[in-house]
Amino acid sequence: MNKKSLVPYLMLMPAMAMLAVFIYGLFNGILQSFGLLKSAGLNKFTLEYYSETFRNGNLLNSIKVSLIISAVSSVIAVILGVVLSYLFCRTGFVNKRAYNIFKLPIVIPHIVVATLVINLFSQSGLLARLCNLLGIIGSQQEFIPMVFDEKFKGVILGYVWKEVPFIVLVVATIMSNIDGNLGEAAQNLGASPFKAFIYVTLPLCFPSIAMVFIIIFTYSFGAYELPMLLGPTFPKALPVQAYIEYTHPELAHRPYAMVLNTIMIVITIAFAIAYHFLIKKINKKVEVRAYD
Amino acid sequence: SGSNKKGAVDRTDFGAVLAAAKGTTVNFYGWGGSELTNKWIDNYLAKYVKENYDIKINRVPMDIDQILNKMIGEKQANVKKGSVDLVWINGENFNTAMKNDLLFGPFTDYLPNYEKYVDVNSDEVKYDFGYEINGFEAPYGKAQFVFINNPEATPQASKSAEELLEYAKNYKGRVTYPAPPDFTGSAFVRNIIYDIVGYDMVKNLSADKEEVYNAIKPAIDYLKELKPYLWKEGKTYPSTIAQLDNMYADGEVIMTMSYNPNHVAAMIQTGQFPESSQSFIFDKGTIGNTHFLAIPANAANIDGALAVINAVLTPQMQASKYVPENWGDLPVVDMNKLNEEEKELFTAVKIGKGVLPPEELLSKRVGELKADVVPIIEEIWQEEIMK
Amino acid sequence: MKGLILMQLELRDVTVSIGGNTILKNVSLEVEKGEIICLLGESGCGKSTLLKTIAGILRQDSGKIFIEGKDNDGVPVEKRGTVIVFQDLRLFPHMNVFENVEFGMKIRGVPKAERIRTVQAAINSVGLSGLEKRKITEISGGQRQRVALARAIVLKPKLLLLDEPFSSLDESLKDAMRELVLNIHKQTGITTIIVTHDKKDALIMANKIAVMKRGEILQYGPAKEVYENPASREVADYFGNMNYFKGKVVSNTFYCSHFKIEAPVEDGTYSVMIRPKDLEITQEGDFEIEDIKYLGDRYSIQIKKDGDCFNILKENCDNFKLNQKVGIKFDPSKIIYFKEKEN
Amino acid sequence: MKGLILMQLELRDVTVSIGGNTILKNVSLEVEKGEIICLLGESGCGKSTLLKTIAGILRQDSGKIFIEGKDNDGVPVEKRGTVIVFQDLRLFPHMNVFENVEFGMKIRGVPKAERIRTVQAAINSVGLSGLEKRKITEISGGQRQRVALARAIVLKPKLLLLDEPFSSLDESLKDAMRELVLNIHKQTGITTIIVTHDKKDALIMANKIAVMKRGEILQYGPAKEVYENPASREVADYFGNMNYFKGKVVSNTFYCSHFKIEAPVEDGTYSVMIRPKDLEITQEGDFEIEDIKYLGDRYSIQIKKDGDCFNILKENCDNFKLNQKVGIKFDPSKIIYFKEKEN
Amino acid sequence: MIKRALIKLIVFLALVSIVIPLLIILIWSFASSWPWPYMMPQNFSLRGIEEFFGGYSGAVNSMFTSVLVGIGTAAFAVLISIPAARAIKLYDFHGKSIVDFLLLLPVIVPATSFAMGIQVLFIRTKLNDTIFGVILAHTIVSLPYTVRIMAEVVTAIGNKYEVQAYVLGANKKDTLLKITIPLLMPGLVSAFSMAFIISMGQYFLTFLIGGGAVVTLPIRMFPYIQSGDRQIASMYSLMFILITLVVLLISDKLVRRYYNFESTYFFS
Ligand SMILES: Nc1ncnc2c1ncn2[C@@H]1O[C@H](COP(=O)(O)OP(=O)(O)OP(=O)(O)O)[C@@H](O)[C@H]1O
Ligand SMILES: Nc1ncnc2c1ncn2[C@@H]1O[C@H](COP(=O)(O)OP(=O)(O)OP(=O)(O)O)[C@@H](O)[C@H]1O
Ligand SMILES: [Mg+2]
Ligand SMILES: [Mg+2]
Repeated sequence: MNKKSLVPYLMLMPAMAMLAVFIYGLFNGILQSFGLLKSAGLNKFTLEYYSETFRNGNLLNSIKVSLIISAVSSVIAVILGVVLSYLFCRTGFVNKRAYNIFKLPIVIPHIVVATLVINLFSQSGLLARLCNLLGIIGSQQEFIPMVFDEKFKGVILGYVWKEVPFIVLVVATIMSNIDGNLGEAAQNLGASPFKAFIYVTLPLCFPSIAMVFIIIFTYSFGAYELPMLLGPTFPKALPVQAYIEYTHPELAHRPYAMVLNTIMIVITIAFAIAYHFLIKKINKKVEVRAYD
Repeated sequence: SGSNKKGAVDRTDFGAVLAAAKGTTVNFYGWGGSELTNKWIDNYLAKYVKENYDIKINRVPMDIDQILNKMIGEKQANVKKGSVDLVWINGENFNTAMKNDLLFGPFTDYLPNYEKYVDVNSDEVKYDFGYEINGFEAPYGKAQFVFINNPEATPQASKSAEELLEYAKNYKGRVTYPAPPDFTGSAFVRNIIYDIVGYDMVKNLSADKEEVYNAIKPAIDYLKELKPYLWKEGKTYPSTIAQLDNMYADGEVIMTMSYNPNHVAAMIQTGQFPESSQSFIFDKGTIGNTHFLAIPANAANIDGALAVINAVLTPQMQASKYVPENWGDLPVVDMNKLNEEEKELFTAVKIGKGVLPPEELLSKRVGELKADVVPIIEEIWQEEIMK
Repeated sequence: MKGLILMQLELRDVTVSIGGNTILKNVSLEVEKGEIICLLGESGCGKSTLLKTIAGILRQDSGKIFIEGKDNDGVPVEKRGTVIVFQDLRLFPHMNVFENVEFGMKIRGVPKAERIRTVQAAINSVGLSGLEKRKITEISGGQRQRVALARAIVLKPKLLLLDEPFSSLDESLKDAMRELVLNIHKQTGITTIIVTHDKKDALIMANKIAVMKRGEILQYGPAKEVYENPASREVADYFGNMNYFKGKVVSNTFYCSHFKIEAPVEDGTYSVMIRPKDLEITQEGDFEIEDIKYLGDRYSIQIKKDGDCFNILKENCDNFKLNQKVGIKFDPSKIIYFKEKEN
Repeated sequence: MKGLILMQLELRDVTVSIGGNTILKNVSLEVEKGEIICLLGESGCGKSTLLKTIAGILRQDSGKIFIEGKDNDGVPVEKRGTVIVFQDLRLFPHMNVFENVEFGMKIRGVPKAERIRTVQAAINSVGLSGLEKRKITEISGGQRQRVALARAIVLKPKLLLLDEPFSSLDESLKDAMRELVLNIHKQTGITTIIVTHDKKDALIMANKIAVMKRGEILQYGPAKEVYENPASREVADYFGNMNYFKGKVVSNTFYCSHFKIEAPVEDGTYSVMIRPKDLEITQEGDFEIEDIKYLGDRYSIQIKKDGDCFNILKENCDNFKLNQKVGIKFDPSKIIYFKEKEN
Repeated sequence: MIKRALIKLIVFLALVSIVIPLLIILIWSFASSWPWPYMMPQNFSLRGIEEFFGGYSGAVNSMFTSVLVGIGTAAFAVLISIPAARAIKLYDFHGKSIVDFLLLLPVIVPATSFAMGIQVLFIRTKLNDTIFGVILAHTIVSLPYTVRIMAEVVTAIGNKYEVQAYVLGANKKDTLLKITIPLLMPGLVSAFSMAFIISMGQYFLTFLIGGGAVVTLPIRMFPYIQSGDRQIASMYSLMFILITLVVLLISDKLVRRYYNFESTYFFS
């Protein structure tokens, strides 16, 4: 393995070309946020749009709301996903045919998920009807508002429904390998199945879990479909706000959208970098593959 | 799309336009959320232009703000042959398009049917939300705001804002309206303003927030009074009219509304609304507007677009559009310009279930506000009512 | 006798099947406290399965397993007091050497001070002091082997189960590890079962040997006895290439095509087994030397007559050459009779 | 001499480094056509690296490799005419037995009829007929080994390179495989280099042995010569535990604390090496028997005096018991002198 | 025993919570009215079927467009990912860790942010409104997934079989076709499936880059979801799910006919 060889760079060329387009897109957006948008007659660098966006009190609220949505949904999804992965491995369910049903939500786009949530959890949804049927509630109003509410319960539910299977798909495979092998070893050394899971299986799955966590976290932070279709009128999640600004018919309004976009980019990349360093640290500890 | 050589066609000769348009495809962009509307375009209009002009219509379902966005993007990149040939537009969006030089025109003079069937001097054809059209748009259809409820479930049909308040008090938590800037929700707020302060007090307002605020203050107070009796105590509102419709269909609320007077018929027909649903309007009237068709400045197939617009303006198309099962959109042709045979096309149309007769609608029809005042009202609503 | 000695481990008619295949068939085994037992048998015969069943990782379909006289049916893995050292070691890659060895004690809640003392002692005793902080990926194969061993012995299990502990080591490392296991056994007296396919392991370390084939124990007894008096050809063959002479015994005389000899067995068809080291060659006879192989400290000589081949191990073979004609000679007390089915 | 015999393989001062570490240092090696060479050496000494370099998988930093007299610098792997059988076999998992063996010939565009004939013959010769259609996962370890071998020999390579071909096999399977390789070699005469760490492999199969340590060849010569006259303690130690007596030679007499003896070497400090099988014990003396191990066909006896331990291999030890006092005896012609550095 | 039953129950509940919402989609596809407080629809109609298969709506065309774009994206993404994954896993080079990080970006940064910035570039390069442009954009957002899946497979098999092929005399081309590709096949199918799923589900990106010229299923479906026509939206969703699964199954079966392997990422 020669470090100076050109071969790997050549092999990476196509992927890098794609990435270049991607990064061009990001930079282009960021430039526009500083008021550099020729076609709208804007070509002076200015922080105007930022200061105005920050002055409008809604921004911090939007960031807060988005962070809460993504943090809560991702944490719930990861916990559920890991627990289910564990149970699925334990019961051998991963090898059953019915397990495939569990992968279905991965295929379903978020806009459809939104309708699912409304069908089930709105005040006239199936769950409310069931409660009504069972006499738990007398009218629709008594059903806890889960959709279009300021706590974004519906949005969170939607994300959880879609993300848990994704986590299971990634984690269960890895987990069943570790659990069958090293988990057995741990039990044999006196650990109960639960302790074996906590001390051995979980730490070894951690890199993959962290990986999916960062993916779903940043995704739910930046996606507008669910909060737009299931969120309340106010407050608005950051991506929804950005989307609304972006679709503002005035071209000169574009920089406002790009300011919000830039803020999202900065926040997500900050998380990604934090993740990258964290995972590097952990990977140094857990070189499962190198060892196998 | 178009294969015609731009500039080579003498558009004052409609025959030449049709010749250039023959065999081309027109990319028709517009809102696509209604099965009926889509179906009418796909099944009637498309068929008509195919048979008569040999033109294909490619309907692209897209919201108008997104369409404008696309046009702006193309302009930003200096695209000469754009992807949009024909666009369904009106009001504020038309204003934006004009301000950004996005539209082709004036073109109405090229259309034989425009002069032939349309009352070119009526305000509704000359102005779009208070903006002068100047031949950059051709009328497509007319709409009017109506309320919808089910008299069998809740007998009272409110004749005014005051009655509506009582109604809401009686059925606490089961009345609401979509949050502006939803198109219908915004219209609802304007209707309330008309009813409380009167159309004349607001129709000449300029786009000055202070001035607007002072003018509509009584209506804002009314909405504040209404708020606690609304669905979820007015803490949140349906974000789209669709959501409100579904809530009405499911019985979660007892009243909905629409900017399409025939909407109720369509919903009853598909079984979504209860059979006994009925539209109603305030005694002081409700807002009506006209929606239009326009051609982007960089359209690749201008001739095709012209031909399609001309087709839209035929009595046949206008009448088939008026049929409730097809769409139920109010016609824009001037009845006085039609011959008997053509008039018969319209009189033969049976209005749908729950729809108010056209005479009542037209007699209680109020004009739209200036387009640039609308966002200011929406902003005020956000600040005063929402928070 | 049986009832008097407390058995550390007793298997009674244990049958195990995996995925519908019966892997172990009515296996019975008794191990006394402090003994070292070696399990021998060809690949796939069920050795690992047996260990896993004893440890509770697999569950038997029928039969009973007693550890220190207690029926272990339903006792979960972690409560059996048995520890396996797996063939593939299964060291925890996210822990260093010390943490690996410490793991079991930590789980048991042993106080920190005691833990550190015990773990350090164990690490020293397997000769790994100084490597405590190393990651598992940073130590060699032989060192890993020792970590796995240390990890098991710190727990002072009732039963230590070693699954082919030396199979992937150099000859010299193997010798050292064997010494290590014996030393540890001497110190701790832990009852130990070792799976191996090296007869040298078995003979050097085991008190008793169990030879398995196709899920059954063919023979179980003291190491030397099993080796010297194999109960069947199958057992004998496991210890290397043997020489067999097929013939008949009629009134206390064994007749075969190469010799006849007095035989202390009843009449019938027999195969007579002579080990390569017990067969000697003489200068005269009608066998021909086919091949001479130099093994370093010995020679392996192959002779042939009438299509029958025989192997002889000799300390030196200065007097013999390829293709030379030779005779054979053996001590009749060293031969073993296996009765064959009459055809 | 050198110039006259055409060498099948010649390495001249080959140096190889990986990731900045020099793995092979100035290795030179000459192999004649038709020879079998065994490479011995402890784990990590560079045996596999050497094979890979010969095959062209790794590139030397300096030095030359000649195959059939042709400089192979820059010749890619697939054009060298060398074939490695890797230790991990690397059978293609998506092909069956037949397809695996066929692969190389197919690649070379050998006509189908001939291909089928050759492949079938090879499969038969390694005793796998009937398993042609089996997937790789459906055959046992020993069978896989043979598929790998067959896959290599059908290509009739100029050089066959076997990397620890028997290391993971049962003793009896190992014997069988050794026979197989020797048979194939007899039939084809392919020049073969075998990496192993089992001296038995080396002594049985090799014409010549090369003993490596830390990237260098310590000794290279005929098998028996290397074993019997190791050039250094390091080489000798590789073949097992030896007995060393440290002492001085003064005017042709070797003095050490346990004995003195006539010595045909110049004055100096020496270690005298006696192999365990060459050391004998007598009934009288002041050594004590520390341990007796039964190895099946031999006994390993450990004796001790003044803290020095020695190993003896004996065919039987009926006359000796643990803790008995004994003396030692040996044939002076069997001992080897290693000169030590003076302190 | 109680514990086992409890675990079984949880697994069952998990399954139910997946199946029920999907069942509702199925029911809604044929329900014309389903008012409060009924647990079952009061009226059924085939309006959804008519809309989708009636021929006028272009839904079937959109379905083909979606599948075309999806397959194009998947093929493209996989082709790019193979060398990239191999470079990362089998070579050591300067900037490896940066590349690793950059390859994660398209999944980290909101697709909308990137799409808004990229639109003008695509318009300028005339990629806008073309299927190829849409495929390109979809490929970018699929790359992090496909590269990672391929990287896992590459790590698992390494390059040892290729070296073996060279040793047996195979040249680069033969080795690629007869050894590398077949061995990577399970990973290829997984990566392909993932990219296909991602492409199928894209709305905003397709809409910005495809304009109206590339009308995929989500583009047709979105207005109905927004306008709240539940029956038609459900029918679109249903068909969307079905067609996605059908394509995935077919590609899996097709590949399995030529290469046998145990399992892939998406199918087990
Ligand atoms: N999970 C399993 N499913 C089905 N069969 C299995 C399983 N595990 C082992 N076997 C079979 O059980 C038999 C015994 O396996 P076991 O691992 O106990 O053999 P072993 O004696 O340890 O062999 P080795 O010396 O190769 O380790 C083998 O024939 C094997 O194929
Ligand atoms: N890819 C590599 N990068 C760095 N060092 C390596 C690499 N491969 C091998 N080495 C080092 O090169 C040395 C020789 O390795 P090689 O595989 O040739 O040993 P070997 O003699 O075959 O050992 P074994 O008997 O264990 O197979 C070892 O010390 C090893 O650590
Ligand atoms: Mg085993
Ligand atoms: Mg090696």
